[in-house]
Amino acid sequence: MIVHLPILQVIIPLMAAPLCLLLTRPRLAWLFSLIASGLAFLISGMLLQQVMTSGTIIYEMGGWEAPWGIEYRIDQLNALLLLIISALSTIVLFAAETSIHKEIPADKHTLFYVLYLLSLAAMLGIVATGDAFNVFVFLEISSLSAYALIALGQDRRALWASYQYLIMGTIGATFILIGIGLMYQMTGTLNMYDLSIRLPEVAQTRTVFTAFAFVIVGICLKLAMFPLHLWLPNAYAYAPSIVTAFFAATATKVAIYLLIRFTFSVFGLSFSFTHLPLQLLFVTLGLVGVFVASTAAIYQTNVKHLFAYSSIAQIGYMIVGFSISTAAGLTATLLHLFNHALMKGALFLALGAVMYRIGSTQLSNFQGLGRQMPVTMAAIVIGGLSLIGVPLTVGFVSKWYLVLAVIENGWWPVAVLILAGSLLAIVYVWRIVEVAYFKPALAGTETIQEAPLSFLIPVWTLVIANIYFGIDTRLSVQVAQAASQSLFGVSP
Amino acid sequence: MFIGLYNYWVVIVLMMVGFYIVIAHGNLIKKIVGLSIFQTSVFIFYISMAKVDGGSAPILADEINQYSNPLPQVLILTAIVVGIATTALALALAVRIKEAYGSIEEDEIQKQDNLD
Amino acid sequence: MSLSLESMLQFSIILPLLATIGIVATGHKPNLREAVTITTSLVVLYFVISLYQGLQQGESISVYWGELLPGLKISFSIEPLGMLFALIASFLWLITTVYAIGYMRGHHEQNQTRFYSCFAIAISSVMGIAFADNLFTLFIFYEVLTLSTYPLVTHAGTEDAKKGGRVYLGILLSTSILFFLLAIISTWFVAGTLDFKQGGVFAPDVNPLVAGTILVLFIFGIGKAAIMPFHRWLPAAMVAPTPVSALLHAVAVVKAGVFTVLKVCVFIFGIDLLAILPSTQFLLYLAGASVLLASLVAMRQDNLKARLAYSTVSQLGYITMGALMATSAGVVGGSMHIATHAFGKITLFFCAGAILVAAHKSEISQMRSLGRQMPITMIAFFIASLSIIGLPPTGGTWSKWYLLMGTLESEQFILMCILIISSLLNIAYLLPIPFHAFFSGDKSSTPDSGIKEAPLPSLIALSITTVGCVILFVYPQPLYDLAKAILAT
Amino acid sequence: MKDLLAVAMLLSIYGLLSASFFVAMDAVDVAFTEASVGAGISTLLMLVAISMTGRAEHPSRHKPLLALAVVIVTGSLLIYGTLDMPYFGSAEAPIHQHIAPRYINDSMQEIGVPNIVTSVLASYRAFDTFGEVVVIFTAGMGVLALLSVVRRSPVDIAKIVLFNDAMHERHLILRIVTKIMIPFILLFAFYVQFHGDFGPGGGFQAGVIFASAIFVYTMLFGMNTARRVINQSFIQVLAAIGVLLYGCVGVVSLFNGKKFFDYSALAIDPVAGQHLGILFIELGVGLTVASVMVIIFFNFAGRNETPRNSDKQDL
Amino acid sequence: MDAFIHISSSLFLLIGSFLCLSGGIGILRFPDFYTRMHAVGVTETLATAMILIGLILYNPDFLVDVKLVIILLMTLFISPTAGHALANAAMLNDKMQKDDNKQNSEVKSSTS
Repeated sequence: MIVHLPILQVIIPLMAAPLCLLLTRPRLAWLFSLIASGLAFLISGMLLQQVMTSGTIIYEMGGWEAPWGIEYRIDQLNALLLLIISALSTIVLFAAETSIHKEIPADKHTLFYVLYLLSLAAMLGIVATGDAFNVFVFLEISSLSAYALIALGQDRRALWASYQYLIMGTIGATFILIGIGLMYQMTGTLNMYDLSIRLPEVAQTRTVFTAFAFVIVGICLKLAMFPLHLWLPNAYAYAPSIVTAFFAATATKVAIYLLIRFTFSVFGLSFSFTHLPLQLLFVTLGLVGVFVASTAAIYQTNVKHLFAYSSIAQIGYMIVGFSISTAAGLTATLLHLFNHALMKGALFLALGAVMYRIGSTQLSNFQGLGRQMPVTMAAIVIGGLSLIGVPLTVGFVSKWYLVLAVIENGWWPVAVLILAGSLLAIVYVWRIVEVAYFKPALAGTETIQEAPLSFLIPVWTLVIANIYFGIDTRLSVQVAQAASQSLFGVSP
Repeated sequence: MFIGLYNYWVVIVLMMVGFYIVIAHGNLIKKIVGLSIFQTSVFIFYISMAKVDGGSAPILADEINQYSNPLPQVLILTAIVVGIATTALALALAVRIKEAYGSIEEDEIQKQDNLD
Repeated sequence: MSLSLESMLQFSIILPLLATIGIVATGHKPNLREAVTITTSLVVLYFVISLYQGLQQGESISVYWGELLPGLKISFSIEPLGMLFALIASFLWLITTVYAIGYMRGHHEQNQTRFYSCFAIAISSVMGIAFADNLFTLFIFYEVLTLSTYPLVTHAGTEDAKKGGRVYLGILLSTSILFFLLAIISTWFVAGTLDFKQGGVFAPDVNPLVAGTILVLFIFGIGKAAIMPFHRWLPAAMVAPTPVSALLHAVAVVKAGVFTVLKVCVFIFGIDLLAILPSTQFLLYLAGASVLLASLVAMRQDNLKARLAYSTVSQLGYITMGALMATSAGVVGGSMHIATHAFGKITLFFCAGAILVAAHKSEISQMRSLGRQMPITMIAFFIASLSIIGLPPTGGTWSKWYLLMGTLESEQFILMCILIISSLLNIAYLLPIPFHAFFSGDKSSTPDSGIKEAPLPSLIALSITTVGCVILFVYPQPLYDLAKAILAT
Repeated sequence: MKDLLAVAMLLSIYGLLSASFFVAMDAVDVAFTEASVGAGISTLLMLVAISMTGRAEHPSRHKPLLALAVVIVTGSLLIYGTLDMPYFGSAEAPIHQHIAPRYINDSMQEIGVPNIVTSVLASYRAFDTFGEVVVIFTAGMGVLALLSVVRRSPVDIAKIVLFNDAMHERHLILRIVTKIMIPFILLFAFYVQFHGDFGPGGGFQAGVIFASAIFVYTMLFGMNTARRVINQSFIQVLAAIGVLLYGCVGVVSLFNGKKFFDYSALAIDPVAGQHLGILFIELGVGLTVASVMVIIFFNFAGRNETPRNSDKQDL
Repeated sequence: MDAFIHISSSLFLLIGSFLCLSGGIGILRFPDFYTRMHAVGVTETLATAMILIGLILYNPDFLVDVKLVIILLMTLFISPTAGHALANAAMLNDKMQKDDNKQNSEVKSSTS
């Protein structure tokens, strides 16, 4: 069975979804999806362990060898992503049962779990596959389930946000399809590894430039990078809090994985960064994104909007790390990817707990929450601190590597800007702390008591993970460095 | 040079028409129509790649030796299904938005959003 | 119980943390909670003294906790400067706990459990800073200190407590993240290591421009040393209850800042490199300016605690100048000044607190005829101000003496004038208070009978620290040996 | 074009035209799918949606210039990209050199199915088609999640009979014709399903045709009668079973020690195994597509009834 | 013999296409809906039938001929029904319009 691990990773949640539909009672569906997600997490752990020991794993689908059939190619980069996605989904699923009671009508709970499993399987599929067109198909599955899940939100604006996300997402996906088509036309193959071998010969032609441009723009639309981020705040703010927690921690990460995979593995480092002024473009867009999103976050009244904008800012950091295009830069991006998933998972789950108790995440009814829901507020504070990058938290580790990579590259002003960006983070995190701890509780809110246990366990596992990986960074740093070495040394 | 690539340019014009409709029009249903035109034109682009002069449909028959390339056709089969899935979901959303907001014009919805 | 020195070192850091758990556990029974704090402070003091004896016998003690990031270790070791700081901090923690019991009870402050637990965390991070073996560990405990003192500063929970807290945290966190972290990373990048090494970590051929900018980043980064542009958090933090401002802002937080400046100058740059850096001169004048301006502003403050805060800013300027003078006398003067200023300032804060509790007066103008009602407090106030000014019967004289020797050694005559003028200014803003209290007893206002001496535990703490100031003058030898040993080893 | 109904009609004509493009370019399978799906189902869904959201379109056209600029930029980038492309229909283009020859020459020996598209679709790139089936399944679940309405009032039989008779005299001819036609449509759907190996056809087209037969029946005989003939929950189960059937074919080959979706594990002789595998795959696909299309249509139409509750049953 | 078949099939195709053309012109020229309906309904069925017969004659392979015959039967069956359905719906639609304006006119007359 060990040989079949890569495909089992995707197939178990994928097959679990239709099975889940057959179960009538939502509680049974919840347990079933929890088991499926737990199994996926287990497998990703074993895969990571296997990859770290014996290098890249190749799994041909249907027994046909690479360019003819579809193959799965798992190297350190995929294994890290697989681990993050399955871990986050399992933890978020813990709190799903109680949270959706308050936010989704009763008859749609089983459907919620089916769509949740489908989007999980699709993301695992995107990350694991080694075939360009297969990426498009699974990208489409994850986006479709995302649109449906976001539209389940209570507020009528969730529908409008989901519609805008659909339009932007489909345009992005079609751009990627055009890009893949152009690449296929010039090289005749769809397999990523095969592409990376055959592309250099045709690299100078104009078609390959356009293919590269379209793929990158398509991915950036999915990534919600600065100029193309308009759909993200509404989509994350009005979706049910479990959906926001899950997508905030994983959806953008998958898009960044795609960006890294296409620029480094498929198009090759030399092509991506020398011909086009990509490096300069991405650094400026990243930094502008950080500042614009952080200032926007400061003026938000809804805390979910606030953290959604801060997610865009953190993505800006990853883009800056990515644009340094050295091994250290890539390690910094991968680390920040890993850490940001932990941070945002904890924060949005804690917001889910607040939403469960109070019914809305407006900043005004956060008043006096420090006393009424001390444990949840403590989780939000620690999450906020790790967002700022205080030592002994996970944020500090990624900030340390990012600034180190930037300085090694000689960009001193960029280093100062990155640190100034985290100052803005202090402002918007402290706005919440001040409202929660210093303002007296509102009149009718004495009855609010602490969030139920089913929320506290996942929130606090993520918070402890936030601190643990801030101290014992062996796992995250080792895998990140191995992944960036493998991308820079010899392409997989 | 002109004759050989003429086909692709027509497809690109079609793509841009679809793209324009999606961006310019406020009506949600119009946007979905634009989106499906945009996707169908991408399908035509793929298929026009696969055509070989004098080749016949990729069904093995003894007397034919020249076949068109089957691979893009397989990709397009998947893409059509993806296209219809997105259109179905988009229409479902449009119906729900009509019920929730009472209109499917982008600016009216935006106005109602800014109110509350 | 013959604990090995290494485990003592570790325990001196971990014990206060355990104490926090103990304090929180016994939260509802005040007496038990106070007993836990006092016993822990005693045990920690015992450990530190035994470590001091170990150091005297020349044993080198170092402990390695773990590797946070590849190449960045969390490790501790004993060296004279750290030992000096740890001694002061642990001794004064004991005294302030005694004082706080009296103050808190007298002033009926609420949620005292949170107060004591944050206090213990702050002290454990101070110990961590004192014994840190490399810049990375020091930075971690530096940040933990800032975060643990935030709840103390905003203890009152009122509107202006929140504003004070916002300024406090805003400046400290932003300077530490923006400049300090950048400086550490660039040192790590340029020098390759962050461990403190005698005579500096940078390679001799490092180009002075880069090292200069890193020095500027360090000095601005260490917001806790309250150099002029970033000093505003100290007066803003006066909104906290007096024991907080006593220990933290006279001893722990502020001294941690200045201690880090000294450590960076001596162990990262090294005296000889410091002398040739272009930016040292500019920073020296900046420190001098902060000394003079702070003293001038202190004179106009009517609130006693605000005046003391600005005087702390100016005294810190002395120590930073001592560090930056890049002469052995300057460093010795600076480190001795840490000790003398600690004892002097903490007594002044205790008196301010006692006056507040007993006479409910915080403005200097109201304290005209307090001499008769609160004799002990006023005498203590007088002696402590002598120590701050640097007059003979108190320890302050020695440290100011060596600072002056330092300026002579490095021919910085302008600095010498600054030192002398600021000492005069100290007299101007400190001595009038006890003077009015005793001698301007205008008959008209009948002594309002209600005021009697401060509660007993505060008085005990008060007198111990005053005696401390005098002892430092009479028997400065151990302090001097420690200061001398910094540069020797 | 202000009237959306006209737009929907034009879209279906556009679908048919693009289907004829595909026929001209030898993509017979794709033409079949485009005609049935692109022209048929999408127009039908569009009409249902328009009937619920109103036909008129407000003339406000906002930010046309910005849209024009973006379109021109992307268009010129694309045109710039086409300059180095191999000529249309040229045989020596790279895509004909690299992978295609193997499909064309060896697929007969390896899989034994004359229609290469089906062999590639079902065997070489079986995982893509599995993804496709899951896409359809997701769309079905998404529409269900959005539009499914909890059935409150139990539908009493008498009301339906009365409703049928009222309807009868108005659509007499149509009813008679459809009564005759429906069996042929279903027959044709099964023909297409199992004919996929030899000529154009396969799971998707068969599923869609099957579903269109059901739509015709529902449109003419009213929702309630149709809902009594095909009950909702059974259709959802059917959709799940279709996907599971497809997946289990892969899992079976896993258990027999071969890689996922390797049909040679299904029978002793590998080529027979391929046939068996493709048969089951096509069945799974057909089942899923048919049931999902029915789900989508029933939910759309169901949504239409509840708000207005009038007995006007043009749908 | 086959020459004769060739001529007749091409003849059929010609007539079929001519009918299609006339149907098209019919749609454009005729004034209102129903006349256009008539033009299309009639010509379309006949034209497709003609073309199909032409194809059957033209094509030697028996299997294809069977398929063509089935298609012929189907179209003969479906297109008139489609025409009927369209006309029926249009008529229904007009009737409702007339009722509405009848009601408004009554209302107007009663109020005026």
